[in-house]
Amino acid sequence: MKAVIRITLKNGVLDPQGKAIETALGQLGFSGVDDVRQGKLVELSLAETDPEKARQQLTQICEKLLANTVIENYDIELVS
Amino acid sequence: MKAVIRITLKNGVLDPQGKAIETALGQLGFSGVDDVRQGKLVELSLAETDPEKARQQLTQICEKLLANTVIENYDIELVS
Amino acid sequence: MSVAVIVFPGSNCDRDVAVCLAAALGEPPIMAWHGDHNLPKVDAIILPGGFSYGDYLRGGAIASKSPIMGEVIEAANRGVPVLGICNGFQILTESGLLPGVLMRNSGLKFICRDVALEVGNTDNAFLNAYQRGQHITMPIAHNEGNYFADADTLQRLEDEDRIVLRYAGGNPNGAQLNIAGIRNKAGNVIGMMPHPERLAEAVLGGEDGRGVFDSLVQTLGRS
Amino acid sequence: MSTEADTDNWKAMVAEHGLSEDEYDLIVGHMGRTPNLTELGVFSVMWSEHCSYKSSRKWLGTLLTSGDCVIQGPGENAGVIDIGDGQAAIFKMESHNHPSFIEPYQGAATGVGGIMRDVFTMGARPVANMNALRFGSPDHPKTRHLLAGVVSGIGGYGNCIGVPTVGGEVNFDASYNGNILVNAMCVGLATTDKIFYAKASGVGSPVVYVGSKTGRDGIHGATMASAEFDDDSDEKRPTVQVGDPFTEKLLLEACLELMASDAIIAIQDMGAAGLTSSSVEMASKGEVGILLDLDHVPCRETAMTAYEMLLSESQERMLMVLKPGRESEAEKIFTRWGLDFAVIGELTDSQRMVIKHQGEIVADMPLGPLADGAPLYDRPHVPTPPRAEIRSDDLIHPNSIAETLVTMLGLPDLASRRWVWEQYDHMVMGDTIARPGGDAALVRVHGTQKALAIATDVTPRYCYADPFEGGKQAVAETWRNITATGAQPLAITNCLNFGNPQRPEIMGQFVGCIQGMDAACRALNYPVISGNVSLYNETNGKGIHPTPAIGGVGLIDDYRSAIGAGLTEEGLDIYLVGDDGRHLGCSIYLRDILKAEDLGPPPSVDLDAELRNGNFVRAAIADRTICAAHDVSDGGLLVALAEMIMSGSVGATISVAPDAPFAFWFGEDQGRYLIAVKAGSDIAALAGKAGVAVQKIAQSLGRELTFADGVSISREDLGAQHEGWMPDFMGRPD
Ligand SMILES: Nc1ncnc2c1ncn2[C@@H]1O[C@H](COP(=O)(O)OP(=O)(O)O)[C@@H](O)[C@H]1O
Ligand SMILES: [Mg+2]
Repeated sequence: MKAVIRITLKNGVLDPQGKAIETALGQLGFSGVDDVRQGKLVELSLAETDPEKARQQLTQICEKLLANTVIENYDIELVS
Repeated sequence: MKAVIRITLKNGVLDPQGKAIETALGQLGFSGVDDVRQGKLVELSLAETDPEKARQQLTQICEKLLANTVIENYDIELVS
Repeated sequence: MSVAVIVFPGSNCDRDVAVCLAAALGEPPIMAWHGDHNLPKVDAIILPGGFSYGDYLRGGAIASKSPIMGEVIEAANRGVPVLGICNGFQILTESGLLPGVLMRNSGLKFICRDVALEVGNTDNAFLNAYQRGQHITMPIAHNEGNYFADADTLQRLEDEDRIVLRYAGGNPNGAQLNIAGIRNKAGNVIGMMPHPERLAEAVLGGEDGRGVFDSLVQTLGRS
Repeated sequence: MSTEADTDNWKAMVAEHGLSEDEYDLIVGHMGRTPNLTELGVFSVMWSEHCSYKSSRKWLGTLLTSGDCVIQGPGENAGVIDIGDGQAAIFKMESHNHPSFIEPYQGAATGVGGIMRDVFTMGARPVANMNALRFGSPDHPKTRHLLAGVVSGIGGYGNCIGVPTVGGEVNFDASYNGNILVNAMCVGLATTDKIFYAKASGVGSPVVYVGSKTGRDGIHGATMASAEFDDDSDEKRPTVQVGDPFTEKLLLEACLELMASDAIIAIQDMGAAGLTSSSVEMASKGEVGILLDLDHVPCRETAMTAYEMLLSESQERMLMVLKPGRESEAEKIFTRWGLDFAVIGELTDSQRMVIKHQGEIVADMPLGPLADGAPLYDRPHVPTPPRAEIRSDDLIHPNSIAETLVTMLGLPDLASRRWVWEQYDHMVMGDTIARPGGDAALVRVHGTQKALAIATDVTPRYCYADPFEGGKQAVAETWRNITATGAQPLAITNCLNFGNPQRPEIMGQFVGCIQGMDAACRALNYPVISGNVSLYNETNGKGIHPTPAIGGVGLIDDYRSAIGAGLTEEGLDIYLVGDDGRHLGCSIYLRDILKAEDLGPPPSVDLDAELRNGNFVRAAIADRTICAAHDVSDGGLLVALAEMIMSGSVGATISVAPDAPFAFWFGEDQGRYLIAVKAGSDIAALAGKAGVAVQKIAQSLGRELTFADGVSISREDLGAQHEGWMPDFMGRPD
């Protein structure tokens, strides 16, 4: 079973990278780009085949390691 | 118009961060986790409302700045 | 004889390089601001280390798109010697002046320490004071120094004798072929992860880095 | 407050703001009416322990804060000392303990960012950072994670901004399991005629906001820093600030650029309690009033309330008062650096802080009471009971000194910190003469022959056993570390980390440490010029070891005469300077090798001998009699000798076979140094004249440490043990 996990900064948490990208895009002449936020993507395979159990395991993985839940949210997508 | 861009490492490019996550997960007792790859996620808003044009603009943005196409692939998703 | 040091927002070794250049050249270099569209006519260009644009997105990525880089690329194509140190090396790969990329260190940690290096091709403006095969020490200080390129590119770098510095006492960051520095095909553009400007004075722990600045003086003096 | 329920709600609100009922009544008295929520918020942060020092101020006032070199003592953003030639060193240390426990990377990073702003707000370019770190026991499940996060956060910020992190300390102890300590110090350089202060003046002068935009970051950080943790703290996870070192670098350059002109009247960074404390401090110091219109504050988020804007702790922001008419010149600079610039108010003559938002006055408070009206507490304190002496004869020692040494070199509190400082850029700026790993770091004053020597120290287990002696020792150890390089110690900063001051035994620790520090400062003519207090470092009623971290700064006129600790030459005579008192109490040997339950009293510091020995060593370094020197601290004499061997290139052969050898080699008596001198030097005669005890104990030789009985250990084996522990520990699975 494959999964994609998206880790994004919580609303209201400063995102210096997003800000820098936004400024750079402006300087490169791309207009109309706003609210740039940068996050992380983690793709992985699981031996687990039961979607319910897989989701449980992934939730634990996110809480324990992948996401810093003080400032980040995560979102789990099972892709196959 | 909002968009999400996923930037992932090309196949065959070594991913030390993915590997580190994999090792850490093993150490934390999560078994059966494999092929961990870490990528980037960029969310943004565009003033452009035409999906076709938006996609064109985003492709340019990715080629010019967001992705280093020597090692990275990108994937554009328009979400609204 | 005039040398430009390009200053990006977040460059932080610009002064250190300028100090070494001033000592070697006998006059201070021109400090050129990233936002400028016209670079004065200079005999050599140095892109210093640091965290241009905070190293956000990828080290060197945003800086490589700044206005002055158009001028740097043009000068490089005209044959002006260009040296990128650390973040400057990253900017050179991001701008396409040098092949490959500098990825996150394999140990996933910032590393600051002296490393042993072996000098390769010295037929260029920044290394001709050294001998091929010479072992020298210079400090590294980076998060992203893990040189990566596809197999063909690596083969080409080897075949064309374009590897100018290799790690010689253990590979600190996972770089392929122990690459610490490379040059372009023409030989006028050099990128290196180590910081020669940090070990160019005995009181700071060694003088092995001074050769880079002495090389430049010799070259410019000759031409 | 119409109904009883409203009254109860309001009472709860007051309590939630960390104010006692008495304090609240005082506020109402000052206001002459019930404050509104915004005003309550402003009062609560200004009157928090963090901003008002209400429990500590009485005792801080007793410290020695003046001296020949002092240009500015405590009370400004950072202290300032004169280092000659019209140059000044500006420095301070500050804690970021609570945020770092909750989010180690960002907590530590923003701690570094904050202390650097304190220094450059005074007109100094930061030239060196230090960090004093305490973590829980190595076995505690969180220790590794916290240590890894803190170290990469410190590096992440300092490396990016391009200021070298040149030293610090790391300790482990179970008392920090639930309350780690992250104390960051910054040292900057300025010219004495270009120092900027926070005192505002000139009614009508514009109040200007520069730097990053304001978001809802860390609202109530200041009150959080003054509260105890309980088991729920993990879950509460208050908003943590995220640092942006890139923006700080731009802010630094922009501020220094503007400071080169004479447009600034006063400047103050927005640290804890953000806009509130910066504006209150500037206006109250100048005894003027201030009017702010929040509609002009650059905001990152929409619909921010006045309460949120005033209390936000968003990072990388500064507040300035400019000379009228100089706004556009300043704006040009900040805009060029890509930073926000906004005139958000002006000085008035009202001695009040008046806040407008969306056309209405939302707060109107008297400045005097806000800044200085918090009640000063003379909290009850009881002294720590003295402990009985420990006698070496009563202990059962291991068999082999050599094997014990090897074990000790790999103990968590003695092992090399290379794993830590290799993650810090310690060479950027091109002036680091003595890198981390030695006694004090040496940083050249750019473009001169002078160098600053910087060290941080405290031995919390000593402070816990005897706060007075521990306080003395912390100050003396920095003095000693600086002296060992050849530099003259000049002044200190400090960061006083303690538990809950409302408990008399904790307050007793605080008082004892302060008194001990002060005794040492006076004896060594080594004043305190800045500092910070972090209280309530406790979890479930258990406090940390008292930890008054000291950051000392010294000066050497010619860096070429500075020396290191490493033995680099054969045939040198190695002398112990100071007495061989054999004090085992509170030693690492007793705690970690003998695993003694009762550690006894710490070594006491004889301040007269300290001064005599140190001055002797410094003078002998200056006249080039001494080739290498190292102070004797944690682990005792033999550990110090091993460190001289490991950091150099040759070994040593020991020439003494003392009685009570374990106490001789591992006792932690104070005021001592190991020095290496050329064979046949007249050091013994010189010492005799100066009334300093010296004794030859070894000679530099070969590649081993060899004992008098012929047993030897190679440099490689010593080094492997010393360097091995930390990478191994950090690489172990959780
Ligand atoms: N957190 C840290 N950051 C940087 N350097 C550190 C840190 N901890 C320890 N060091 C360095 O390691 C060396 C040994 O530290 P320590 O044992 O505390 O020294 P001392 O006993 O001389 O005070 C010193 O040079 C110190 O600066
Ligand atoms: Mg020391």
